[in-house]
Amino acid sequence: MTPLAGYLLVAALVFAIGLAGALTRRNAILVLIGIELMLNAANLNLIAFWRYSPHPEVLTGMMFAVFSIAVAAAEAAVGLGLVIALYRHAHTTDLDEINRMKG
Amino acid sequence: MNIVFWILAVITVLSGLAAVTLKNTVHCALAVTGAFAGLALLFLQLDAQFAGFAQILVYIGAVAILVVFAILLTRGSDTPAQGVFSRTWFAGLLIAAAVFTVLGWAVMNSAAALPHENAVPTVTVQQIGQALMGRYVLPLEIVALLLTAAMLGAVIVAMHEKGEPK
Amino acid sequence: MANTLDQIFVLLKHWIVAYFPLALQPVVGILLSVVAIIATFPALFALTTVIERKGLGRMQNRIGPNRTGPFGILQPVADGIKSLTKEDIVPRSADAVVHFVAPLVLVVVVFMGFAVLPMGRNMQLVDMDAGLLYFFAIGASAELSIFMAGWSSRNKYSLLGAMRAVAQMISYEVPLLMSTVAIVMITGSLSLVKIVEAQNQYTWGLPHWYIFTPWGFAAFIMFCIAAMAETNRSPFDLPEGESELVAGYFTEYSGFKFALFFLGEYVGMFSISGLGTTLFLGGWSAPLAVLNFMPSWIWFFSKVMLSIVVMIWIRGTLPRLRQDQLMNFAWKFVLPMTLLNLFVAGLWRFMGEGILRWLVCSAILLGVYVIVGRTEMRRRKIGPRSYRYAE
Amino acid sequence: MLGEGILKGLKETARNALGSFVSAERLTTVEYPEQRLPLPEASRNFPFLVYDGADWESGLRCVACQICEKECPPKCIYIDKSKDKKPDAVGKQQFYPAKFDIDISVCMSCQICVEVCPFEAIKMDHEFELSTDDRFGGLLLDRKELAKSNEYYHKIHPTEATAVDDRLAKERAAAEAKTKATAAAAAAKAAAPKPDVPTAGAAPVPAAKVAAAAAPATPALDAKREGDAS
Repeated sequence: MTPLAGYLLVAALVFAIGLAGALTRRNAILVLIGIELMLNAANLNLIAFWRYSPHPEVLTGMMFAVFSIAVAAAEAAVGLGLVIALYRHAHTTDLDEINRMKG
Repeated sequence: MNIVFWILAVITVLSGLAAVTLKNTVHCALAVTGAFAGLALLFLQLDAQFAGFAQILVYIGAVAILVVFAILLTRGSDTPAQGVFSRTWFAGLLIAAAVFTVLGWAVMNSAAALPHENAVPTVTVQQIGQALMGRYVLPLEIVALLLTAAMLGAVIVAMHEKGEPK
Repeated sequence: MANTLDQIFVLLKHWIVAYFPLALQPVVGILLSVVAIIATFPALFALTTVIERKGLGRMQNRIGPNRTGPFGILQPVADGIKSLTKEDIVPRSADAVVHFVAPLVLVVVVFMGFAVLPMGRNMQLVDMDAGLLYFFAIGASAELSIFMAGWSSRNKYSLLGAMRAVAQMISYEVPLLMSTVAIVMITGSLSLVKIVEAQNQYTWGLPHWYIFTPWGFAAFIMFCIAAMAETNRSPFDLPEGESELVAGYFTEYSGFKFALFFLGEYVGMFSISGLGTTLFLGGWSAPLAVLNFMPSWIWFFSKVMLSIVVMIWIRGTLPRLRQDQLMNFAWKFVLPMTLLNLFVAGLWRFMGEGILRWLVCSAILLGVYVIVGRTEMRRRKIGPRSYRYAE
Repeated sequence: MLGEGILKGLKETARNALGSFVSAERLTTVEYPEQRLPLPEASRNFPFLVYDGADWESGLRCVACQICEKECPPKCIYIDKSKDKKPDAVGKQQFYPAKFDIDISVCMSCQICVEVCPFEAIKMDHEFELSTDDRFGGLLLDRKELAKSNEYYHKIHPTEATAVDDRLAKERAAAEAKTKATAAAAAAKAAAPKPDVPTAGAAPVPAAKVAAAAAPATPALDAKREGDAS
């Protein structure tokens, strides 16, 4: 197995774990955690591809990962703001209970 | 494929697993911090210093803290009575397993075509800075705009509305 | 001779490392440096506790500890024995694992910051290209250990202290980073070694330290404020304000774990002072060109200790802030000033040599400072206190 | 300007810190075991027993009347009355305490025992370094440990002790006068043919005298105590 394949497998595993977390947990915050894990797995892919690319000095993969980290930070802030607003509205963060579109 | 990679991979995957399976929400948040740290170390292992440190700074320093704050603000640390997994957990698990199968199959099938070990790229922070200010200046500005918008959005979403009881 | 003395620790390390087989040499070299760091800073911590207690005593017209040993200098030994022999109590409802891990994480993380600090000429563990980023990334992780300590204790004071600490550290991390970005802009490097080397030049025998420029001075003041808030030092010691929160996030810790928190706090102070010294006070460079014959590490450590003494002095002077004052100060005063300072530093960079840039940069900073200060002060309306419930 | 107050404060603390090295009157700390502040005369801690003369056992003023034992609010005094009698400070034959213990772990330093004692035998001490590692034996003081000389009493409470001595001297004089009077009466009785009348009349007179002598002394003491306390 090449090193790149190892990194890609780990990334795939982390992505799957994140997806499982996002799809199976009740708590909205933990769903968000799952999404963050998926984003991170994608970043690992980007960096691994950059590292083993024929022209790493072009920096594209690395830049993509850095921007992705910045976007993820914004996503986390907005997502958690939404969760808090949701909690204030419905007094729960349980996604199985929050199933009505009408307030 | 050295031993350090395998240790880091195991740490990352195990903390990731803990993050999605543990009962206590705060434990989940701490476990996901471990996964973030493991991923950051994997970045460093891939000679991406800047990305690795940015990952630690943003994820452990900010996102993990935001998550635990949100957990405390929503009383998330009390374990719910009906269990921690949603009603459709089986379908979710199935989808995740399917996704992993497909991804793993793709990686293993193309493993021969993947490039092998190549020279360690020497990328200084200066180069990254120049790239950010040169070739990638437009994405940088857009990210700045996005961050500002996200900050304002988060503040407005989470702010108390007027007249609403606290 | 002077050169040997300057490099004595480096030479010592090379001499010891040479005794090991070639394959082990890098590992042994790193281990030696790590051991040196882990031995030096706790010793300095012990010294600092005496200086702090005696200094605070003198500021309050007391004598301070003077019983153990001559002039009380053995006080830290007594304190150490005391905390080592005390019972280690874990509350029954505490989260045992997290409770145990939190102090370890704090101490480990705090010591990791020293890896990139150049403590003398050629005296750094690693010359990392992204050294400054590394330092802040490591510093950010300390917040999590504080949260872990506060949350796992299952104590309302601990949790309140931890929430306060985390909120405060997040708020002040932004100005802390922003104030150092000005340095990075001027030096063009994130490597702390390069930053010190850029300052190790002299005109007319005076050093080119960044504190001696208008933007550098402003950044230094902002850095000091943010650094004191980051290390939970008075007047920003709300997370452990003993009058309202017992001891804040480490209320439920006792014995050796308590000592570890104490150690972590002080070593954190050393590392942030070391960073401030490196960035603004020229690191290991001598304050005057004629003093260059003295070993560089003496300068580094005396500058660090001087900043610690100033921190103690401020602790003895200022009362604790209120939570809203703390947040307002961070977001409405320190952060805007650091942003302005970034602009001024850019201006400085592009105005070229000459007296003009001194005048323009100082005028902008001073003007804004006075205007912001005036408006901040004018808003203070201290009327008779009104109560909502008690009449 | 913003920050001026901070600089002012820093100047003040710096002046304190440096000033405490040059001027001694800035440092008000008394380094206790080596240096001590003199205790005020009216300070009190636990009771002790006063004795006159050189020998503590024979000189004890206490006559084991057990008033203090009965009055003590926390009941920390334990007295056993002797079987035989011996002459007291005034020269009268009295009982003496065969056992006089005070449990100072119970004593609350209220001074009631001192106020009720008609014989000026128990007084409050200045001694306060009484810590011991023996909780039961070390804090239960017997009469040997409690006995302290009248000179010691003069040393710690000079004004009060002088007043007490004056009063006791008066009482002693009155008692002597009484003995003389009884002796004279006895002589007169021996001379006179009818002995019944003078003895019946002479008996109440000394008692009234003693009461009259005691009455002015006690308010004076009380007044002085109040003065010390304030």
